[in-house]
Amino acid sequence: MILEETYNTKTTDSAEEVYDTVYEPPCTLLDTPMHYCPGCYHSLVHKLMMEVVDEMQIQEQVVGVAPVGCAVFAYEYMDIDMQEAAHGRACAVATAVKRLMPEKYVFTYQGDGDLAAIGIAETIHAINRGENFLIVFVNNAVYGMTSGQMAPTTLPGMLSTTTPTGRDTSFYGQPIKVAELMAQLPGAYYVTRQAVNSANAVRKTKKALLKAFQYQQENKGTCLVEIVSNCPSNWKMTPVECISFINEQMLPVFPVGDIKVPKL
Amino acid sequence: MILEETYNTKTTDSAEEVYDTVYEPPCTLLDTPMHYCPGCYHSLVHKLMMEVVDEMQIQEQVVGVAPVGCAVFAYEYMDIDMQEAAHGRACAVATAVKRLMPEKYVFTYQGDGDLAAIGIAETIHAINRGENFLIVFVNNAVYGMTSGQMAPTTLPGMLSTTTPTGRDTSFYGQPIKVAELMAQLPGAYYVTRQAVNSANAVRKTKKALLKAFQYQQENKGTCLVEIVSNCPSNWKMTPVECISFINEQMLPVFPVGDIKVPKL
Amino acid sequence: MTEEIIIAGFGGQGVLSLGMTLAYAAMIENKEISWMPSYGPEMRGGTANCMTILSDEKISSPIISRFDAAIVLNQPSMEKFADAVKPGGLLLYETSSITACSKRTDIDIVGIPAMKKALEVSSAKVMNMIMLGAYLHLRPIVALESIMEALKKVLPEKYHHTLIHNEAALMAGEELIHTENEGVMMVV
Amino acid sequence: MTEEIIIAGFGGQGVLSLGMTLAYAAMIENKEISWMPSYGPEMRGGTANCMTILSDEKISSPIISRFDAAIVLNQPSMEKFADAVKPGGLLLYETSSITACSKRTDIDIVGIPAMKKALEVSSAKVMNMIMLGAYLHLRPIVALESIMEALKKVLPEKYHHTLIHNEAALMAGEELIHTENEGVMMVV
Amino acid sequence: MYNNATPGPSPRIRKVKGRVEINIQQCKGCSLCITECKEHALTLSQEINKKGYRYAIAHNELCTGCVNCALVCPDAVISVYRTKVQKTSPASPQNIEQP
Amino acid sequence: MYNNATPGPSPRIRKVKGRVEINIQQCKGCSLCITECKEHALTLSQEINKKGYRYAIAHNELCTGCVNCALVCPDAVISVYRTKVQKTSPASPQNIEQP
Amino acid sequence: MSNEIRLMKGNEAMAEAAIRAGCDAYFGYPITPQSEVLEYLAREMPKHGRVVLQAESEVASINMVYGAAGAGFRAMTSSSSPGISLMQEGISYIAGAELPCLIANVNRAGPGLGTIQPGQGDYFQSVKGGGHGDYRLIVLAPSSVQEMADHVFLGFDLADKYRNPVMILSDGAVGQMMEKVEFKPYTNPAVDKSGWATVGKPKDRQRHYITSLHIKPEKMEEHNLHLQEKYRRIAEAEVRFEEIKTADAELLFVAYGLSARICQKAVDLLREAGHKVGLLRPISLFPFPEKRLAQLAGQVKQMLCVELNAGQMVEDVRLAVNGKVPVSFYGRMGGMMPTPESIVAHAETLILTRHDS
Amino acid sequence: MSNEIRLMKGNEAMAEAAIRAGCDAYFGYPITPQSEVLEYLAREMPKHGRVVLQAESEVASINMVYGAAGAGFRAMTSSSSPGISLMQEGISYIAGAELPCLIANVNRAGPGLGTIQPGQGDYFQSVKGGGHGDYRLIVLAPSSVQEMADHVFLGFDLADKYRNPVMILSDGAVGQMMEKVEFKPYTNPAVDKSGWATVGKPKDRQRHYITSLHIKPEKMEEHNLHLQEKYRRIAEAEVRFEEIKTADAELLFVAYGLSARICQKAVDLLREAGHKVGLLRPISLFPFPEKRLAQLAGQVKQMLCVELNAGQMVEDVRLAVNGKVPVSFYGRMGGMMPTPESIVAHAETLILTRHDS
Ligand SMILES: Cc1ncc(C[n+]2csc(CCOP(=O)(O)OP(=O)(O)O)c2C)c(N)n1
Ligand SMILES: Cc1ncc(C[n+]2csc(CCOP(=O)(O)OP(=O)(O)O)c2C)c(N)n1
Ligand code: SF4
Ligand code: SF4
Ligand code: SF4
Ligand code: SF4
Ligand code: SF4
Ligand code: SF4
Ligand SMILES: [Mg+2]
Ligand SMILES: [Mg+2]
Repeated sequence: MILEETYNTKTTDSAEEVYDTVYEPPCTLLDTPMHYCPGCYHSLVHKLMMEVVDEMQIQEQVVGVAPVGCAVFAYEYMDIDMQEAAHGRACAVATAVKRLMPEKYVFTYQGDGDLAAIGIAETIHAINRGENFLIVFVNNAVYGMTSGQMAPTTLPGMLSTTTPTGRDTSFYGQPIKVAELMAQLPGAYYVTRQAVNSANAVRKTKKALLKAFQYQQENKGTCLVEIVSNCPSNWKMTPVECISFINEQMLPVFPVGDIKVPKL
Repeated sequence: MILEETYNTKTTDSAEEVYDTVYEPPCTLLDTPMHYCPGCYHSLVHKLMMEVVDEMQIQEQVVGVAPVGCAVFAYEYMDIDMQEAAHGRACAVATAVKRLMPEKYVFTYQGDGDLAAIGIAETIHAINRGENFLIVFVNNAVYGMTSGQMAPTTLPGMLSTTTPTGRDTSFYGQPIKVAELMAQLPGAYYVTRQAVNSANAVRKTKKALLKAFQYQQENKGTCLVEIVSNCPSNWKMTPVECISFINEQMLPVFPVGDIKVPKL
Repeated sequence: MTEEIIIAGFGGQGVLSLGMTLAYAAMIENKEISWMPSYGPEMRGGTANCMTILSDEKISSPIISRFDAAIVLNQPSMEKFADAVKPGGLLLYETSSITACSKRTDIDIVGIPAMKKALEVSSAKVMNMIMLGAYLHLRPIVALESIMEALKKVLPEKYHHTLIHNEAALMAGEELIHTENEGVMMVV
Repeated sequence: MTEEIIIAGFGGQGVLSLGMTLAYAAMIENKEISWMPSYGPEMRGGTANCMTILSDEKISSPIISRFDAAIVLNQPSMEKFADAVKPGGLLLYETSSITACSKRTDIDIVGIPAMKKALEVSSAKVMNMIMLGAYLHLRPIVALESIMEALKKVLPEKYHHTLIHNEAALMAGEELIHTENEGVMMVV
Repeated sequence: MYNNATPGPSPRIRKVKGRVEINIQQCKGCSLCITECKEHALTLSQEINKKGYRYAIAHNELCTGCVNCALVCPDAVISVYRTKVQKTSPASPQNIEQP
Repeated sequence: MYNNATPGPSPRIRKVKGRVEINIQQCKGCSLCITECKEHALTLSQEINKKGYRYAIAHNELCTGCVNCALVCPDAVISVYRTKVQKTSPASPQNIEQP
Repeated sequence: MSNEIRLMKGNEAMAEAAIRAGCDAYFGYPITPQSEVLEYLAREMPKHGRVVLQAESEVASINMVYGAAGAGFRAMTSSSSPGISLMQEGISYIAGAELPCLIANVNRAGPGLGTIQPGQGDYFQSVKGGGHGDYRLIVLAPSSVQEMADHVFLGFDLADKYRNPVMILSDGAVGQMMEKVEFKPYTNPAVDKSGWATVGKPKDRQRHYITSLHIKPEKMEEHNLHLQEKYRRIAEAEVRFEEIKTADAELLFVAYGLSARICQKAVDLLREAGHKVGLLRPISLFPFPEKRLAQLAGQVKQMLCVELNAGQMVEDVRLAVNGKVPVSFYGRMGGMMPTPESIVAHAETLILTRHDS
Repeated sequence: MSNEIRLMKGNEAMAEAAIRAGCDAYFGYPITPQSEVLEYLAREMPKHGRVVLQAESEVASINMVYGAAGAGFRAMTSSSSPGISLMQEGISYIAGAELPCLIANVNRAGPGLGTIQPGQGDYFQSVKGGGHGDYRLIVLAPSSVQEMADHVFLGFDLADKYRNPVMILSDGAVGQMMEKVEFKPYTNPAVDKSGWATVGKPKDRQRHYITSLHIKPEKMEEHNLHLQEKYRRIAEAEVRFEEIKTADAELLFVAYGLSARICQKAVDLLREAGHKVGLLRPISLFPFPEKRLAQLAGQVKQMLCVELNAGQMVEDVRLAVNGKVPVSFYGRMGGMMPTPESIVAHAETLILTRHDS
């Protein structure tokens, strides 16, 4: 039987009590159902981004740049002005947007294929120039949108449709540690790696995003927030199984924590 | 008056003494006059490369990849098989050549614009995969061939035709320290920075090149030899003035020495 | 003989493999085949379909807009394809997934509770085979043996132990037509 | 009046600025101008040239293969351009740089020791102005005052103190023709 | 609609009471909220919604309003409300004296 | 051709004698060799070669054959030869007894 | 290997054919609707000791192909429209350096990111030269899974024969659909590349270098003339097309690839209705069957091009018939497909109008 | 600013015009023979508070242009052939997303690295679409330094008017040569972009997004139809060409840019010799003056296209005259220039042959 109602709000309580709202989805997240697979963290990160935009009340001042990757439709969900960049070129697009409108908040939202494979040149050069925008880097160790090919961040031994026997590091090298590599560049001001596979991780990630936007306001240079994400469809796991895969397999290679923080 | 003879061999000595040859130009360096400007170190590095090829007797086993840059004509001077790659793509070309002929010695020869601007993606990915070839990186802090535009390695404050008031780091960021950056990648086996602005520097550079080829024979991964070079024409200095410019301005930013050496 | 079929439903319902099984079976029988899937990310959560053409002759267009038969497994597909069935054609659908059915009277419309049956036979995964069994009973364009042969090609080696479930499902599908649709005139 | 000139020599000999000075002078005199340099890395150590056209009318092709006048400053240029001078045209060359001169008899050939003179006047750098002075004496297509005006545009501000050397060189060039080439019939 | 197919453990005594609302038509049944709810206040329906997903359902009597489920819900379909258990709330399963 | 326009300082006593050969037509007159020669055995010609460059000329009586000039010559136009000053070399400026 | 019949996707057939054609190296980057090529080869190539590498981008892919081809190996890449656009500089280099290789474009509908559905909007890019300068790719347009395989063999052979890059221009539908494909035994003609490949210079020969650089205009023009002469030879010898029911046709469809398949059905339907129609299906897009079209222009009353674009090949058809008969165009875009019925309707209007006038 | 006459290189004129046209942002990467554009602007733009940035590559440049144009600013890039090839994906995106911007190609001779000397080998790439999918650039072909400047103003205005990328297709000679250029006062029509530019979303309007993605074929086709309709409007309204002595011409030269200048001289020489010849110089290459050519096909006996390539625009001329008169081609390649005399000789042969027959 298919359920036709929309809200599952009934409780065994009577509804007479006075309840305070403690969490509601951010206003700037549009009501459009997101096309992501069930449990995909792209949706979660979208939500977080919009929470930050809401909290900082910067909807009018923010311009986002969407990648080519599963998040290509980000502009369908975020109620802000956005540009959809060519695969890998988000940082070039954002460079122009920000240089022309230095008073606006600009961010790119990119997957690992987008940022670290085809787009690594644009990423490095933007960061090296210290472009004053935020790069939200969603690392799910796979090409999601094109159905599961190896990404630059695919773990050693990890299966993908283009590494059918697992990533052989003697063939494809080690996964690129984007955050660590980019932190080397003097233009990078704040570089951190976070996760979203638990409520606490989500809280920390949100704090990192908030901080990054604050630095942008202060004109500090490039901020990069890497978010260790998932891809239930191509990892061929349930979203819940992904939680422990992240803890056990991803985080040892991509440890969470701040990699470059402002010297005070 | 224009001199018509070719050799300036006369000495005030009579020629009866028995002289040993202590230096002759390498056989694999073709006799074609090189098109480089007077005093340009590209020619010097070409010569060194060929000395190494001669010494290792690997002319038959070596395939070089020329860049787009002043060294675009490298194949006119080196008596070895070569491919002229598109601007910035030498590492992609070399990847293919080496993977198909793993028993050959393969090297790329690239300028700073070629390797670090347009070609940084191919460079990083080749090194990250640990492609088993040698990258000879000739850093003259400027786009030589196109007449003096800023390169990723142009020094802070340095004049170029595109930074007419000097490179403003708040605008273009700091010069990219290619060797240091690439050394971060696990695929890089041996990374060193050398110079050629004195006979001793030349000796060391040659040793580095020899070492790199030996590692290649041992299948160790990518070797990168950065050579701090000059560009008298676009620096608008005499070659001799360039020597001290290198010592005083370039080397403090790009210090010579090994950056990554094999752990024994 | 040429049979132009559309098979459509949600991504996870085995729509593509249903068509592929038919295609392999036809190959075994030396027929000409063309199997054209919808593809791309809209499959995610959205609908998938495949146009499958079996014929004794060379097939011209692999893309067709009118079908001899439609096998539909969800509501959007019903809406999209019911009208594309040629007059006199067959519309076969899964009843638990589809609430509103086409009202056409110039085609044969057959609904079967394949999902329910699948859970009985083994699991939801064989729902597509129930549909295939039913379809083949209505349109015996390939032999059941060919289908069983074909399944061996469609299923990766490691799933060959499930062949038995698939066979059971095919049978159950045939059965369903017998028992539940006796009133329907078949135009095979 | 249309004068189509080729000026050619080594990269460092001031070939391009010679043509450019002419062009600016012509602009000051409201003439039409087209100045087309050779360009690119082969200039390095190789030869440079510019085709300069001055005219009272609109100029069609900026690229020409036959010239009213050629000013050549090195041997390769002599070899390349001597034959491209139109019959009755002028071939002006620098004697210390060019050992073998064209043997044509249907054009005016004038060689001057501009380099030697330049070193006398101030330095090798004004050699091109010596040539220009000589050329203008033979072909007074623009006024010397316009050339002096033009030099202010061609020379960056910080070199304006050298204007005096350039003027001296121009004069010296004129002079050379007077003294050394009295026998030559001019076809101005 | 409340579905009590998979009831959680019985509610503990607490000072705040939570309540979540779930937009079940947009829920994709990923179960991340369920995993995150330490109170076992969430379960998955047997029914499917229009998109074909089993959806999350709340057992609000167990809910503390800790927000964790909402934080981890990728599709932002959970809202959380909370009330202090100060006033007597008649229909509440437990009536607890204020400390 | 030997050009003595710019003679270096007078030769010192030494055990090895060097000799360099320069392909003056390919020399570009960059002077890097001259700077590198600690013996001041190299100078630049007043004449120009076919390419229009003043070229390096060797004062071999000063040369020790240290190779430095050849190493830094970008255009690879210098060859260096060396002999031990054991045999008497008649035309050599200094005849030195072997130690 | 004796003939072997398999049911495969067009993309898989292309990949399998590459292996059987002795492709030494494949370099590619994922993109829908052709990622199966890379995936198939990633699985199968290592078993044959061949090189397969997922590159960091299409730019890298095409330059890897350059390197491999320059060393004398059979090399290949594949992509789809946006990725092929990124390769244009590299393709121009490969053409300029005369390197034999195979490039497959599984065309999707553009421009820009567009959609991943099938299209034929890259005809101009493939045939006229999307890269800079005067060069030509040999362009093959498979219309079935069988041809997806066949054109790989043919493509490699032509590439080697002429030292020229060959493009297989198919589309998302032909790449994704499954049909039967028969693999016939193939022997690589093994063209001798030892005269130019960069494999290390033995003492007894001149060095080899691969370049597209000719800085002196005289040399560059000479090279251009040489290339043009080669293209002329190709145009002479390598035209390929298929004719269906053209003998008495009064209306001639001209269509390639997927749209030709749809037209074929329309031809059947129109013939059933008594109309004299036929189909010319160019198999090679460069060289284009212009001579045959010019001939047919003497026979048919009109031509109708059907393409999955806004009208591209139709220009080559018009150039070929040079005004002799009217050439009209019918196209769909954006991944939408013309149905055989809509083509029939369109053709019937044309036939009627021509009849009236 | 009152009219101001300056002696400038074509590249500098383009740069100066960009500043005067209110270009907000320039992004570029050095390449001969056009680096002067970047160099000039690097010097001058900051004085006007505009954005100028040397990008890390042409790929980055064109995508920066995308970003700037998408935010509603007048943005520009320039490059030469290989660099323009690298931009093809980006150009297709810009066309798909309907972003107004200016792209200048100072064409050098290819293919590949080729040479840095002038060429017109990128006609097809510019006019037919070097990128994937069905899109059109408005293509302007300056033949003088004056037009190098004028076309920048025109180009920006057309770009804004149609929300379409405009390409200025010149060549190394026009870029490098100096001529007089007059700068007339210019006022930016200041097209309102507030309906789509991404500048931050105020509460009272819908969000704006810039995209070329339309995953659903129905939507994608709709978008394609919209684009095609726009191109039709452009073809209707924006054809530009120059005619020289065509009134009584029996042989018509068709040439653009530099080769038109050379033809002009040939026309003078031929007229002096008593031949009735004229020149049609397309100024806009898309839209192409096909109607006027079709008209002239009713008057002249033949046409001769002169190009610095292997024959590209000649196809558009043939398409325009549709067989009515013979169209021949004369070209040089690789940076070699046809001399007026050689064109004259070629034309005289043609005139004789036609006379004989
Ligand atoms: C030029 C180009 N190459 C390739 C593609 C195909 N493509 C689309 S998304 C994608 C990779 C996406 O992976 P990632 O960036 O990791 O994002 P995810 O989907 O995993 O979030 C690729 C290769 C494309 N659209 N354009
Ligand atoms: C795609 C492309 N972009 C730009 C150019 C022009 N170009 C040629 S060489 C060069 C830069 C050379 O600088 P570098 O690599 O530092 O070499 P150098 O000449 O200094 O040795 C550029 C930009 C080109 N040929 N191709
Ligand atoms: S494919 Fe992976 S990354 Fe893409 S939406 Fe699905 S789960 Fe998320
Ligand atoms: S321009 Fe610079 S790098 Fe190039 S040859 Fe001259 S000195 Fe060397
Ligand atoms: S708010 Fe906390 S207690 Fe309530 S349902 Fe969510 S996770 Fe469970
Ligand atoms: S986390 Fe959200 S989408 Fe997932 S099951 Fe819970 S409510 Fe549904
Ligand atoms: S070998 Fe040594 S001593 Fe002799 S000239 Fe050269 S640098 Fe001077
Ligand atoms: S270093 Fe070489 S090129 Fe330079 S001056 Fe000395 S000999 Fe000549
Ligand atoms: Mg990813
Ligand atoms: Mg450099």
